[in-house]
Amino acid sequence: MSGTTPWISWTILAPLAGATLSVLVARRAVPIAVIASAATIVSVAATVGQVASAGAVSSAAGAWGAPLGITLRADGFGALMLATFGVVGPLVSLQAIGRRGGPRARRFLVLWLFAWASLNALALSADVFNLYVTVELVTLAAVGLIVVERDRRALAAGLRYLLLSLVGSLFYLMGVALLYAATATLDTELLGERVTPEPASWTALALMTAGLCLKAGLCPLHAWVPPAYTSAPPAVSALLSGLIGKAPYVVLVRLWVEVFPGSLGGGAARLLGALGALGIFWGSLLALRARRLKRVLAYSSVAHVGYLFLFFPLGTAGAWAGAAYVAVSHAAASASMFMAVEVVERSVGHDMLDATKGVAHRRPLTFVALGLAGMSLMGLPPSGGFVAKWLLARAALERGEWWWAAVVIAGGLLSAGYVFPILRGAFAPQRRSPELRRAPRHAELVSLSLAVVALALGLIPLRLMALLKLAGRS
Amino acid sequence: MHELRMGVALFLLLMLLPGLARAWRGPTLTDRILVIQLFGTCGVAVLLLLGGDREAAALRNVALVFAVLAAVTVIAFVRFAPSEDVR
Amino acid sequence: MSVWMLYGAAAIGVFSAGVFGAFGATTHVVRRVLGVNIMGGGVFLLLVASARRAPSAIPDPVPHALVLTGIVISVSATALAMAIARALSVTRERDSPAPPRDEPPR
Amino acid sequence: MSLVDWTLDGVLAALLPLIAWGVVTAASLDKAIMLFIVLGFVSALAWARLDAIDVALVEAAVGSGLTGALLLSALPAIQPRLRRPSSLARRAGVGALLAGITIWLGVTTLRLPARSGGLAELVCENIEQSGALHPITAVLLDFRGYDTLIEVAVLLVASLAVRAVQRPRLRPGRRGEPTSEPLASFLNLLVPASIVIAGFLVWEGSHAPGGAFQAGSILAGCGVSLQLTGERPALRMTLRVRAALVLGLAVFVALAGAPLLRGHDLLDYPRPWAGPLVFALELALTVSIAVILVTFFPGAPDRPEPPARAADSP
Repeated sequence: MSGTTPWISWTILAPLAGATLSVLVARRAVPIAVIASAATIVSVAATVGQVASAGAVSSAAGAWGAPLGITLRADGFGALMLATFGVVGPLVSLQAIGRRGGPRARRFLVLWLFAWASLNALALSADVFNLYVTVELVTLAAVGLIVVERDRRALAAGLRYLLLSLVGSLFYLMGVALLYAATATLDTELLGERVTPEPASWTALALMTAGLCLKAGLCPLHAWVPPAYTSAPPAVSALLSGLIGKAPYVVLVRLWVEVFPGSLGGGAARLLGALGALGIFWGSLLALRARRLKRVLAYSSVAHVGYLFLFFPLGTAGAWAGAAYVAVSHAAASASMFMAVEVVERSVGHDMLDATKGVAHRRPLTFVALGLAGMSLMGLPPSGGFVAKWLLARAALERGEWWWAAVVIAGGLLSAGYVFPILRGAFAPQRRSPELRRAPRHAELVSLSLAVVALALGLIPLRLMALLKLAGRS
Repeated sequence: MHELRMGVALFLLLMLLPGLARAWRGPTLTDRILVIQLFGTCGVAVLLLLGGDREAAALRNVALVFAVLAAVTVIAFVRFAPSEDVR
Repeated sequence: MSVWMLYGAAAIGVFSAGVFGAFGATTHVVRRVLGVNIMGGGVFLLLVASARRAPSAIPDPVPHALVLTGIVISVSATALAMAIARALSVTRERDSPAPPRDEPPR
Repeated sequence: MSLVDWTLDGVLAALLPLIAWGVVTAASLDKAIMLFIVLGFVSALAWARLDAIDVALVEAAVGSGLTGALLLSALPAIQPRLRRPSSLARRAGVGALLAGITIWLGVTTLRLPARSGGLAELVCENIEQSGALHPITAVLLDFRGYDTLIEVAVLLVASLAVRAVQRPRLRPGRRGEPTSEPLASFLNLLVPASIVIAGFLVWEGSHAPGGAFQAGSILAGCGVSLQLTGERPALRMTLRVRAALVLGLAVFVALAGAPLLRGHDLLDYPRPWAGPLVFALELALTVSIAVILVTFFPGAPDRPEPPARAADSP
């Protein structure tokens, strides 16, 4: 790849270098993290620009190239995920910088930089074993983030998440072993050419899919999700639900679209779709019954993972655009909601559903953020969530499979059922103004900016769609 | 020569089975530590036998590492295992 | 039948035992971690066994390198799991006033 | 292949799943852990039989030795909450599922192509241009060096996370009981021997089985022994220790980033320098891996907290 600047590699090396340095110079961790984040954002923006103007960009690590070496490849999908990580992640991490760099904030920043590097690496990797290694880095960094406050419930949730994740990874790795034994390559593109319909490949696909579904929290394998998302610090929950939870899905899509394109829309894909639909209903029902704001958001994340899986049975370009849009808009909306809940919890002292009472008047920014992000979660126009669901439903109707569209619409109605109570509490008339504690101002601003991003995704969908089409698949 | 070495290696490997039975039945921590020691020593011997022929002389290095780390394991076992088990 | 098949079959047996340890046996943290490590051992054995199918004298070095990477990763994960387990046991109920809503993995 | 060879392989291949099964069904945890360590020994023999000498080295050091010690490290803390078997229905369900998976995977494995060179030939063709003459080192640090870069990051993240969850008051090293005479003399022997062996293994790595991970884990084994016996306190996060922790990753990131500045791909070592660069990288990695592995262990064995009764009673 001579001639063009290798921005694609810097998106991984810049956060890694920043993380390394801030471990070494712990006292200056915050400024180092800020500089590294800025460098990473520039690299991400440049990579996305290259992809938008010239199509897929790639770089062969060590100049070896497949099958001997590992290739980094940014296609439309990769660029889209890079952009998502690069917008939502730094915004969420701002809250740690706002805390003036206590030891917790330093730990958070270092682990986040590692997580960011691994997420970017995951979005760019075109090698099934390298994907395993990056997924493990994502997992360990995520567990580190969950347990960073050493709270007992967070420790228990982190341990559970770690163990289940490891089991999932090993199923995936077993699949990698079978694929390599059958085809002597690990590169996704070469695998796509060499994989033949034989027992080893199907077994590999099944093992890898099962492992990744466990890690993605697809219903009924979602039991680890609520404890992890509710006991971690809010900023970590925002990262987990918004970004890190999407990582296994990215790998899964690479697998199904690039390595096994023939299986999209088939029986196994329909099973995944059905589990997705189950997740939409079950997650939404549990969210309806939940009494704590964080639980509502955690179950809502389970439901949104379900939408992502509707892509597999449909398998069309339209469905793909819809699923990718769900991923991006949920990342922004969910992170915004978690940050807003942080403000509410800090102001009121708890996160029960009625905690939002009085927030509308005293914390208008947070209320606006809750409203805008809630619109996106519900799929009301003109939000990113609306475009996502509309694309999915349209793709289903185009294929004549109306039941998937019905699932999408029913899921939207159910989500209205659990988002409205959050907002309604804020409108409730109050005899006397409740005593509010000081809440972090920057968390309010972060939450609002993320909510605006979620909304903007619905207003400027065409440019993103152009990026998606460049993927040139499905 | 190869046959002889492999034969001896096999014999040593089979001799581990009673050790395994002792490990399974215990009942005391001391039994288990001794089994680990036995496996360490036997492992070194088998590795040396395997490394004796072929071009796999590097197996002797493995035997070396084996010998060092088996000691670490024993130390860890003595340190961490529940003390009430030592009878 | 060749040697690699012998070890390949053994690898699957080891992997299954590991799955049982991770999911089915007593639900204790250390047992689960043991199960996960054994699952990994099964996968590694399959990789190394399949590398032995090479017609030449030298086995395929790539799976060996993958296994080395895999072993190091599973040690890292094991270390983190054990550290959290130790921290949990030290933290006891005393440190968290409210009873835990989510049961720790047993 | 003679009959003796076949029998040897057969016994090893039969022992592995048997011992693995023993680990997951053993009635007590210390028995399970001990069998796990034994499993490590037996797998090291299997790696040796399969000509995977590097894997055998790492397995002997990291796989069974340090992992076994790690599992043991949690034992005193968790011991009280032992032996809660899961329900019979769950066991039966998992058992049936497992039988299915085993047969299915077994059949699939046996139907893999019987002869396949994999990438062996390609590795041999390109090894002259790589930074090492030993194929596995070449794959680890050159052909698939990017994997190893991420893997070193995994190690460092695990180390940071372990430090983060350790209770602050457990961090300063507590000196254990006085070391007994034979143990002391053993340690006196162990330290210099480990350093020599580690140096030898790094050197070997450039042309024969060996390398940073093997050497690093030997050093770590020595460090852990000193720490467990109370000879040395647990590592404190001084600047020197932090520098040692990040050295490997820092050198790796620098080696990955430097070619980018010259318009090449990442990790594209300037070819005449590939050998020395890879060797320098190995040295840096050895230091970091040794220190990181030591940080995985608690300073001294955690004892469970004294029962809270003492504090509660008036």
